[in-house]
Amino acid sequence: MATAEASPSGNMKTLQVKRYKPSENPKKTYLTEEKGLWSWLTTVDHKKIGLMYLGSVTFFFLLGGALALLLRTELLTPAKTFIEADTYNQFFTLHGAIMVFFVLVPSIPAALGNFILPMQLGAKDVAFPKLNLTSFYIYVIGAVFTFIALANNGLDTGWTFYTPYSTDSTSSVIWVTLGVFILGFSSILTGTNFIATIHKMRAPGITWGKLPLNLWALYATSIIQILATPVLAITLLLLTMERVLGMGIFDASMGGDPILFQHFFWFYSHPAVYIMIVPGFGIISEVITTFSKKHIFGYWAIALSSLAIAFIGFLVWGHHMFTSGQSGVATTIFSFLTFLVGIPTGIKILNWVATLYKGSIEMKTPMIYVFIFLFLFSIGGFTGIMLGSLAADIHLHDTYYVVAHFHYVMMGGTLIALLAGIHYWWPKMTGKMYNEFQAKIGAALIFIGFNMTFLPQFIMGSQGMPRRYYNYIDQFTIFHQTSTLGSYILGVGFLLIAWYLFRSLMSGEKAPSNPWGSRGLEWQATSPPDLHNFDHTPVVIHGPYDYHKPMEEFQLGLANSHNGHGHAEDIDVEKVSAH
Amino acid sequence: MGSLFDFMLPELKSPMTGATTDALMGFIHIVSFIILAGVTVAMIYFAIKYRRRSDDDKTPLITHNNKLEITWSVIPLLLVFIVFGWGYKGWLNLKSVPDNAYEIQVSAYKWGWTFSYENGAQVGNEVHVPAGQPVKLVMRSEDVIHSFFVPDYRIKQDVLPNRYTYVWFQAEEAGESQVFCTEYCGTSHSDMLAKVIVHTPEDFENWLSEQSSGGGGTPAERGENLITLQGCVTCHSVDGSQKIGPSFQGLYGREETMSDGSTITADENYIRESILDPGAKIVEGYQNQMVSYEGRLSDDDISDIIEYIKTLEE
Amino acid sequence: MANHSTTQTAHVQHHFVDGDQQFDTAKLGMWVFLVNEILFFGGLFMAYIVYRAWYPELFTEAALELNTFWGAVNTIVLIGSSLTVAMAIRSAQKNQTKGLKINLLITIGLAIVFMVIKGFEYSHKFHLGIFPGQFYSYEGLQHAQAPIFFSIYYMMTGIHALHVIIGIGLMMWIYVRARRGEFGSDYYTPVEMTGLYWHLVDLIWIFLFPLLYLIE
Amino acid sequence: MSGQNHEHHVSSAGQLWAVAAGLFILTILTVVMAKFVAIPPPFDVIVALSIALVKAFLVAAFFMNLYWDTKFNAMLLLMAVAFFILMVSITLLDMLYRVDVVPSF
Repeated sequence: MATAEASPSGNMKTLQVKRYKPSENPKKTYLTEEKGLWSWLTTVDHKKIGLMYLGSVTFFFLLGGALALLLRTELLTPAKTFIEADTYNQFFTLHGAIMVFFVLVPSIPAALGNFILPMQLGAKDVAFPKLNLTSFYIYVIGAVFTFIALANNGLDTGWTFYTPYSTDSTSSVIWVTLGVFILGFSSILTGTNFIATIHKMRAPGITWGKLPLNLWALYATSIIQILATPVLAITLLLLTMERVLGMGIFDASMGGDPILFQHFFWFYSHPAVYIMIVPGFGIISEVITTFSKKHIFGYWAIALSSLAIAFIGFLVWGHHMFTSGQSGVATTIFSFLTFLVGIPTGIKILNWVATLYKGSIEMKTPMIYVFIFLFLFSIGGFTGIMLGSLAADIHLHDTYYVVAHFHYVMMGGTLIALLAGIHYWWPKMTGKMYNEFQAKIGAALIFIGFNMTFLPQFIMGSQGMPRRYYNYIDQFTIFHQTSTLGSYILGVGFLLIAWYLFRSLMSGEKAPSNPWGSRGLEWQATSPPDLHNFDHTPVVIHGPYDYHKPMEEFQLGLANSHNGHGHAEDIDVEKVSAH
Repeated sequence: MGSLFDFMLPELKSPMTGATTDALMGFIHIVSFIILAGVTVAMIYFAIKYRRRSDDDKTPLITHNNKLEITWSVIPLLLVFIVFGWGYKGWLNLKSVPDNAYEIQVSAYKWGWTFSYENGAQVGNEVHVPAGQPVKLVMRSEDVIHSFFVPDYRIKQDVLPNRYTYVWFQAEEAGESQVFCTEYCGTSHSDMLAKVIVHTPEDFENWLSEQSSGGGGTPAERGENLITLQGCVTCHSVDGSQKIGPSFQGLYGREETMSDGSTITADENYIRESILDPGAKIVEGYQNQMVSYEGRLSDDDISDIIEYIKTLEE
Repeated sequence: MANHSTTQTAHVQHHFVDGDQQFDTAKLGMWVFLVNEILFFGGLFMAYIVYRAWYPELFTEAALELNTFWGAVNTIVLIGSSLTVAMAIRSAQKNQTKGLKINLLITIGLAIVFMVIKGFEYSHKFHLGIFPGQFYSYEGLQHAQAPIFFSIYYMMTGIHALHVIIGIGLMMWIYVRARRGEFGSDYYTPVEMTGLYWHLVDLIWIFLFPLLYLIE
Repeated sequence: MSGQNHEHHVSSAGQLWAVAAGLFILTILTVVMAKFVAIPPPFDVIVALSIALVKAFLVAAFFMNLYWDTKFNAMLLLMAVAFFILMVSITLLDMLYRVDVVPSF
C-alpha cells in the first residue's frame, strides 16, 4: 500500500506521484458544497468551524473594542466624564475578560489555526472533527454564561479575579468564573485535537523538519493549552466554591491565603500570554518568507525557540507578584527566570529580520503588518525586560506602564499578527481578493492610532499613573487625552478594515489559488479549497520555505488518489524519492 | 538625554530608595532604544534595498548561521544578566530597612489610609514624616488587598489582610508627595489617595506633639491595658520571669527556637500569628495551651499589643 | 489523508487512512486529555500540600475523623473495577462480546458500590456537622483551620466522585454499544479509551487514599 | 502515521490478575504500615507515598498498557507529573519562605 509506505517516519521509499496543478476558481468548494445555516451549525469541517470561530472572535473583538473606546472617552477628563465609577470598573473588567478569554486565546489557534493547520499538513480534517465542533459549542456556552453575568449585575473584579475582592464582590462573579471555566474546556479540546493531528495526520513526506513554522508554533501553543488550562479550571472552581461554601482556602480570616490564589491564577494566566502570542509568531514566519520569496533564516532556531518559550513560560508567573508580598526567594528566582524567556523571543525577531536579507521583498498588506509587528512587538519585549527587573518593577507595577506594555505585546503582537494572517489567508479562505490600497490605508491608521494611544501611557505610567483608575490627578490629563484621541484613530482603522473586507466578500475580485506565490502546502489547494481540502493526497518532497526550487516540484500528489470530486489536470507521472 | 528622563520619571525625592531604580531604567531605555533602532533601520533598509524587482527574482538559499545565532543569543543573555543583577541590588536595598528608621503604623481600608504614630496620634490620608530620616511603614489591610505607592520615592508594596508588610523611604527635603493605591479595590479605588507631607525634623516634632493623642493614650499604653484586661499576663510575664508561656520582655526581635527545631525572629507577623493561631509555631520547651484570640481582639488591638511588647526591652 | 484505502471499513472515519491510524490517534488524544486531568487534580493536590505544610498538626488530627476501614475498602473496590475494565478490553480484543458485557457490568457495579460507600461516609460526616468551609459545625475537632482541611477533603473526593459518576455513564454507553455488537478485535477504540479514563480515576484515588486517610 | 504497532498488545488474564493481586497486597500493606507500625515522621509519609507510587506504576504500566505502548504516551504522563511538581515546588518557594531573608548581594 502506497499510504503505508508513505509514513514520514519510514525510510527512503519510492512513491508513485503525479503533478496536480490546482484548478482556478473551482465551482465546487467547501462553501458551495453544503449550504444554508444548518449546514454551518452542524458542520464538522475544520474550515467552516474555523470561520465560525473567526466570526465569534470578531464579534467579541468589536464588543471589547467598543468597551475600550467607552473607557477611553470616560478618561478624557478627570473625575466623571459620562459614566459612574462602578460602571467604569465593570467596563474595564469586561474589556479585559472579553479580550483575553474570548478574543486573544481563541483568535489565532481556534480561528486561523483550525482553518490552516490541516491544510498545511495535507490532511482532510483535524484528528477529531466532532470534538472540534464540540469545542466551538463549548465556547458558545461559555459566552452565554458571561452574557448572563452581564445582564445580571455585571462583573467588577478586574479580569484577574483577585481574592479577597472577588469573594466579597456583589457582582456576578460566579457566572463569569463558570463561563470562563467552560471556555477553558474549549481551549483544552482544541489543543488536544491539534497535538493529535500534528502527530498522526501528516501527509506523506512531512517530517518534523519540514513542518511549517506556523505548525511548530501551534504545537507549542497546544502544549501550553493542555498543561495550563486545567489549572485555570480548578482555580475558578475553587473560587466559585469559596463564594458558595466559604471554603476558606483563599480566605485570610479562616487561615487561608489570598496570595495563594494569585499563584493559582498566574500559573495559568502567564502561560496564557504565550498561548496568545506564540501562534502569532507562526503567522509571522509564514508571511515573511512568502513576501521575501526566501528560505526562512534559522528554521530550527525559530521552531525550537517556540518550544523553549512554552517551557520557560511556565516558570515565570511570579513576576506578576513582585509587590504582592511573596517571599524574597520566590521573587528573586522568578525575576531571574523571567529574563531567560526574553532570549528565545529575541532570537526569533533577529531571525526574521535576517530572513529579509537578500530577499525579494514585496510590501503587500500582510507584509506591512509583519513590519508593524516587528516594531511594536520589539517595544513590547523591551518594556517587558524593564518590568522583569526587580527595582524597576517595584516602581512600575500596576501603573499604565504595564498597561502599555501588554497592549504592545498583545495588540501590537498578537492582534497585528492576526491581521497579517487574515490578510494573508483571506484569498484562500474566501476565494476573493480585497482592495490593496484601502488595506494599506487601514494598516497605516492602525499603526498611527496604536502608537498614539499607547506611547503616552508609557510616559504617564512611569510618571506614576496607576492602572484601573476612574479618576486621576490633573497632571496626567494631557497624556490621557492624547491616548483617547489615538484610540479613536485606531477605531476608525478597524472600521475601515471591516468595511473593505465586507466589500471583498460581497463583490471582491476572484482570487487565484496562489496569489502570493507561496511554497506552502495550503496554497496548493484551490481557492477556496475543496470540501476535503485537496482532491488528491499531497506528497511533500521539499520544505515549505524552499523558494529556490521551482513551483512545479511542490504540486505533487500520490498517483491514483482522486477522491471522486476532484478535477486536477494530470500533467505527468514521475518517480520521486520521499523520505 | 537627562531632560528626557525627567519627562519620563517624576522628580526623585528619596534617593536612598530610588536612585538605583532611576539609573537602571535609564540604562534599559538607552540599550533598548539602540537595539530597537538597529532592528528597525535594518528592516527598512532591507525592504528598500531588496525590494521585489520582478516576479522571477531569484533569492539565495541562506538557511542558517550558527555563529550568528550564538552571537545574538549570548550578547542579550549577558545584557539581561546585568539588568537582573542591577535590579536585584536595587530591590534588596528596598527590602533592607535601616536600623534607625522611624516607624509608623499604616492601616488601609476601602477607601482610605490611617497612619498611627508612637504617641497615639492618628491621621487619615496624610502621613507626616521628618526629612532626612528613614521612615518605615508597617502596613496592614482591614479588608481587601491594597497597595501603597509613592511615585516620587519609587516604592510600592501590597497591603494584605492577613499579615504585615512594610516599605521604607527617606525624604531628603520638606515637601509633599502623592500616594496612590495601586491594587484595584472597588468603587473608589481611584480616590484612595493620600499625601506624604515631609517636615523638617523640628517641624515634625512640633507637629507630632500638637496632635492630640488618640483615645486612651498611645498604642503602647492601650496595649498595656489590653494584656491585663485579656488576661495575657497570667501566662506571659512582662519582667522576664518564667510562666506558662514565653515572657514578653525582650520578645520583639528575639530569635526563638521552635519545637520543630527551626528558628524564627519574633516580628509583627509572628506575634500576630501567635495571638490568632497559637498552635502554629510553638517555642521550644513550651506546650500549646493557649486558645486563639481571633474575634476577641481587633486588628487595632493586636497592633497596640505589639507596640507595647516592643517597649518591653530586656 | 490518502483518499483511497483497501482496508476501509465502516468505523474508519473518512479523514483517516486506516483503522490503525484512527486507533493510534484516538489513543494519543486520550493521553493528552489525561494530562489535563492530572493537572486539574494537580491544582487540588497543590492546595493540599501547601496547607499541609502550613498546618501539619491539623492534617494529623483531621485524618482521624476519616474512616480508614471504609477508605481501604473503597480502594480495593476501585482497583477491582480497574481489573474488570482491563478484562473487558481484553475480551473485546479477543472478540468475546459476552465477556466484554459481563466485565462492563461488574465494573459498573463496583463503581456504584464505591459511590454508595462514599455516600455513607459523607452522610456520616454531615450528621456530625462536618461541612466544608464556613458551614463547619463539628464540636469534636476545634482546630481553627479545621474547615480548610475539610474543604480540601470535600473538593478532592467530590471532584473524584464526579469523575466516577461520569465513568459510570461512559461505561453504560459502552455497554449499550457492546450489546449492539459494535465492538470486536478490529474495533474497540471506545472501550480502550473509556478504560484509560477509568484507570486514571483509579490512579488519582491511589494517591488520595493515603494522603487523606492514612497520614497521621 | 501508523505502522509501528499493528499488533495491539493483548494482556493475558493471568497477567491482569497478577497485577491486581499486587495492588490489593500493596493496599493492605500501606494500611498496615500506617495503622499498626509506628514509623516516625516524615518517614510515614515517604513510605505511604512510595507504596502509592508503586501502585500507580503498576496501573499505568500494565492496566493502561504503557509498558507495551509507544514511548510517547508514557512521556506525556511523565510530562504531566513533571509540570505538577514544578507548579508545587515553585509555589512552595513562596509559601514556605515568607519571612524575608535578606541575603547579601
